[in-house]
Amino acid sequence: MASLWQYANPKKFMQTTSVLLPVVAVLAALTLGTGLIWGFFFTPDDYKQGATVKIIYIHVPAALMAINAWLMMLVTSLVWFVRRHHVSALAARAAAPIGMVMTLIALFTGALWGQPMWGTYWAWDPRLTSFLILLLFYLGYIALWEAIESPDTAADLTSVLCMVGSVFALLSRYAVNFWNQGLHQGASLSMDAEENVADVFYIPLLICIAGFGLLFVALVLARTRTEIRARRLQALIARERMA
Amino acid sequence: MTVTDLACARGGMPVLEGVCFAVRPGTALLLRGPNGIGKTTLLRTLAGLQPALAGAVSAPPESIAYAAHADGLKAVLSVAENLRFWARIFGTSGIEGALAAFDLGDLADRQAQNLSAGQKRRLGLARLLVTGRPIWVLDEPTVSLDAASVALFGAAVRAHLAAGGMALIATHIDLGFTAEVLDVSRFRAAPQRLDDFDEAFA
Amino acid sequence: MTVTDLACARGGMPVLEGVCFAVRPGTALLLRGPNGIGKTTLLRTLAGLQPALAGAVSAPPESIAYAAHADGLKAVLSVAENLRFWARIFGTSGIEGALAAFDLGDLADRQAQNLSAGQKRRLGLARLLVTGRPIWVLDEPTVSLDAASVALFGAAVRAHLAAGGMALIATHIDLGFTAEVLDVSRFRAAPQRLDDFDEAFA
Amino acid sequence: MIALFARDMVLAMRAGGGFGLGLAFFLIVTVLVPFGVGPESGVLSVIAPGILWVGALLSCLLSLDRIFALDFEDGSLDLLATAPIPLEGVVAMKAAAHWVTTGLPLVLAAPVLGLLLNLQGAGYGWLVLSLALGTPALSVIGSFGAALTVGLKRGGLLLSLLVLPLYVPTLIFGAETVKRGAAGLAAGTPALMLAGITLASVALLPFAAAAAIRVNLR
Amino acid sequence: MIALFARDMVLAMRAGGGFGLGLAFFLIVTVLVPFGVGPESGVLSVIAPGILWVGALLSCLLSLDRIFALDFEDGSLDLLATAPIPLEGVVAMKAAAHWVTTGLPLVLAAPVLGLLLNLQGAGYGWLVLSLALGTPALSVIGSFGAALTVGLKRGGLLLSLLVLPLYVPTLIFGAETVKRGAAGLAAGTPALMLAGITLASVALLPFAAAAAIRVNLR
Amino acid sequence: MMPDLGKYAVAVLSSYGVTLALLAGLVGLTLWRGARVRRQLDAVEQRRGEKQRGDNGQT
Ligand code: HEM
Ligand SMILES: Nc1ncnc2c1ncn2[C@@H]1O[C@H](COP(=O)(O)OP(=O)(O)OP(=O)(O)O)[C@@H](O)[C@H]1O
Ligand SMILES: Nc1ncnc2c1ncn2[C@@H]1O[C@H](COP(=O)(O)OP(=O)(O)OP(=O)(O)O)[C@@H](O)[C@H]1O
Ligand SMILES: [Mg+2]
Ligand SMILES: [Mg+2]
Repeated sequence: MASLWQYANPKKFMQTTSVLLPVVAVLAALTLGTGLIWGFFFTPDDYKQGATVKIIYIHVPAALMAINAWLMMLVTSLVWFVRRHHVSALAARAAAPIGMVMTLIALFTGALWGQPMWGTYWAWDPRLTSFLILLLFYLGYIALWEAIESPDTAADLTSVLCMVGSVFALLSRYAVNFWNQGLHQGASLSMDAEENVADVFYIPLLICIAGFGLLFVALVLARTRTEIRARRLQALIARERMA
Repeated sequence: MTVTDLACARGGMPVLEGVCFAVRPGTALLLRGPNGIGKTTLLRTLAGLQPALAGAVSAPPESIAYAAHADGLKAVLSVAENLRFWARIFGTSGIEGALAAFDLGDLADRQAQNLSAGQKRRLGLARLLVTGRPIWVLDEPTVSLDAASVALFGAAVRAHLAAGGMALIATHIDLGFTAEVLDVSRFRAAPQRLDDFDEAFA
Repeated sequence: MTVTDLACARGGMPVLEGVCFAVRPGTALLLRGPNGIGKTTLLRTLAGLQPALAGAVSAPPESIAYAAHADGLKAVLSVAENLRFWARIFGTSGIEGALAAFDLGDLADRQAQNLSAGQKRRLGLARLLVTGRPIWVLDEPTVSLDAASVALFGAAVRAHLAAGGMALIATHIDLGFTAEVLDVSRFRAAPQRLDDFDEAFA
Repeated sequence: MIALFARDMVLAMRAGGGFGLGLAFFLIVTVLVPFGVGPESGVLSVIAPGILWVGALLSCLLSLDRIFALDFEDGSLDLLATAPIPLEGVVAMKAAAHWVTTGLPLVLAAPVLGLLLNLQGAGYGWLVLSLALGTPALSVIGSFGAALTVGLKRGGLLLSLLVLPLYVPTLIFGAETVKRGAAGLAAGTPALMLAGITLASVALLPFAAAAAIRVNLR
Repeated sequence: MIALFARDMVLAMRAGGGFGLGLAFFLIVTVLVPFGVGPESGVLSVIAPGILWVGALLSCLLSLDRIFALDFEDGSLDLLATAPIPLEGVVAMKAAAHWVTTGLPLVLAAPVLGLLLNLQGAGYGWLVLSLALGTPALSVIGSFGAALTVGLKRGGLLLSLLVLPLYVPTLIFGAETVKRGAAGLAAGTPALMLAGITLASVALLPFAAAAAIRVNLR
Repeated sequence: MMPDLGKYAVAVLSSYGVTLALLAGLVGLTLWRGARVRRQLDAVEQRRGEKQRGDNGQT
């Protein structure tokens, strides 16, 4: 089998994804639709939290995707920095706005959940706080991409920012934990059964997580394709002007 | 210094390609060419400020003293302080020679912000003398200079060449000394075909 | 425009005094003089950017279009946008003539920051055409220009003069057209005696 | 003069999102304060009006030095001074552009940030009102400061030093309006004072600023 | 490289008092907060550690964009990049000069300003210690941000946006040190963390910053 | 069919509403920009294709 890196070739990437993208998009729509409808219409209320548990079906997947998007940007930035595959840099650029929207969704749903549960929309809980910081990282990263005109320069600088930023994001997480012990739920998706939520909530939640994941992949593919086209468009226009 | 088959780009677009020339010690080469052809781009590539797309330069950037459109002067430092700073950065000593060569003795204690356009330029050129580097790469050095100052500049270049140095000068006007001339317009990069998708990512 | 007995100062020090000259409609006057003699200072005074110490200028600053060492271009605006802005500020309309006169048509949509030094200068000069003012006061206008662009500039000045305009140009080099020449070094301000205490506050 | 305003808006938009960034700074100041002060919501809600106003003031302040400095550096200011429009008009237009790119977004975003600092119920309306009344004064006063320091290298910090004392009355009345509003008291008097300051600044300061620019160009 | 440091110090001194102004801004922030928040000394002493640290951070931030921007504009940075000293050294020297002109005065002046905000007894020592440990990190991280944005028009606010999230850990540990110190609790752990952050930043970030400058000059 | 959300109706419904709106916005923006860039690229490539045919006289 040829090396995995062949998919970093723009042409090959466009060919592969033109087949892959529709499949992923349809799968994403189906899974997400199933998960959300199941979660919203066909799950019982929690004895303690009442109907608000229904928020979990969007809150948790969005929160997970927000983190995963950053991780993906970190990996693709490293790939660009080391091997200089353009598709990699453009994929990082494509993923950032998705990650930002996911962060926003997690924040919004969390805030709306917080009002009935904790009596306030916002509290400086460590997990909430680190999401706010993540949002700032996303904003800075996107703003840097937008501010620089030359595409390779922008790719280089944003990848450096992403790498340094990741280290500091991790540091912030520890700092914030040190600073305040919070109200927020611990991880309940862990394997030890005592902590786990009941199956009635658990299965639709898993489906929703899969749906958000697929949606994320579909969006990244679509946006990366657009970025590649935009890059080519820019090059062609420049050359036309020179001729 | 020999340059072989050099290609350089500005803003992601190749502007010059296949640039070949040689400068022997003790000689100068004048680059000419219409506005926007890529002289500045070429000189920046030689100075090591941007990577070449292709080709080779025999001289390392460490042997090159580069003087650009901007002079790198600090407005609040005096003429002597500006020069002394660059001398220390380049590890040379003694700025008197440079001051004398460009007739800056009287202005030595004047702050750079209180110089006229031509006086600033003279100071920028005097910096070359304190770098102690053998290859001068100059981008339109005589902008704003009057005839007397152009003559000073010519004398400085001749002295540098006589000491075995080299000079590569992009200019539109007459510098008052004879040197080989290279018109860079013949290295103009051909518009690429871009048939393959990859090429947009060169 | 007649200038009588004008004296002007830079940094609190008189640099020129007793400047007298006249420019008739349809003619140009070239100012020459060594670096630092005070050409820029004189032109800024005429343009109304600094007050004269003494003397009179017959033309009001409102009839003067001034072009300095700096071009007043916005890096992120395109060539056309830059020109159109100045046209609107000066209440004129139509930038096509200016674009054509300086061969900027191809570059009209390029951002100013992506121009080469000479292209920027051409744009700065094109601005003069959209001011619609009769007296051009230019400080070293052909810096960085190649021969072809200098010719364009010469043509623009001739057209302006033919339409009854005037031009006053400080330059060190040959502009490729004939005009009266005035060497400002003979107006150099005499070092003052400063006998009276007040005079230090002139 | 409309052309000047339009150009400044375009420049703000193109040059790396002039709109977003003033706002981002406001956001960030509001976010940093809890990190420094600690997460206790009681303390935060007490200091919220003051911090929000100080944050708005600082984010205005940060973009001030660009009002004239960029135009000075590239020679545009020389050209504008010799153009057939009054320099007072130039100042007014530049201050207006500054307000639209900096003050206005702050006004709109303030309620959300109030949430972060746990601002109390009735305060939100007063917060928006006081910022809408007060930020134009910040822009105009700031333009005056910027006019005084145009042409100075590193004028940025000197500018802050000059402008901040001038901002004090605006800050006091602005924060007081919000504080009274949040506490459910009558907030009309400080709000009126705020409006008065704004009107007077807008009417008079452009003249002072234009005079300062003329001196600085000389 | 010493020459570079010396030049930057001279420039800071001549160009309108680089020393005084960072400090002045710190002073002014600390003074404005009571105007905004109100004069109750109880509230002030609770928020004092946080506000002092936020003020220090903001006054560092304000002078950041000048670290490389001035040298970029006048062409010095091009020349330094081709000079026989490593660019990493240039970055380190510039960060050091920034710290001496901005951070160091803050450290020395902080106790006086603590007084204004009614900081509690034992806090003063910890305030000075934490600022001394933390401000070098602020300068180095700031240089990294400045290197990323050098050459961008209006990079100033983008710079703030990029740098502030990176400042969060420093701020939290710094303010926490002072808070615990002022409350008479053990403040060793956050102080150690602060020292760790500073050491790591000083050791690693100059490399990232030099890489960014090389890319930006290209 | 609509489940009874009780006193939490506002929180739950607005959560879903905001989420769906944000997601729809993101998807819409992605599709819109994709289509626009694609259109522009097609236009440019067509123009180039014509020019190249014109240049070397082939079809
Ligand atoms: C406004 C801000 C909030 C943010 C940024 C936020 C963030 C997060 C994140 C990142 C996760 C995923 C963690 C993981 O699975 O490891 C999560 C999970 C969760 N959140 Fe929130 N949250 C917020 C508010 C709330 C509120 C107010 C509640 C309810 C009272 C809540 C309840 C939950 C629950 C039940 C989980 C699932 C935990 C699990 O199963 O792992 N969150 N939240
Ligand atoms: N960022 C950019 N993007 C695209 N093209 C650019 C960019 N910057 C410059 N150019 C173009 O690159 C070309 C080469 O510019 P360069 O400055 O090297 O020319 P030059 O020969 O030095 O001209 P001059 O004699 O006017 O100084 C010019 O046509 C210019 O318009
Ligand atoms: N702020 C200042 N204080 C004192 N002297 C100054 C100041 N600024 C400029 N000068 C001096 O004033 C004189 C006139 O300068 P000006 O710029 O008018 O000269 P110029 O004729 O335009 O020279 P060039 O041909 O080099 O442009 C110069 O000798 C200059 O050194
Ligand atoms: Mg050039
Ligand atoms: Mg001059």
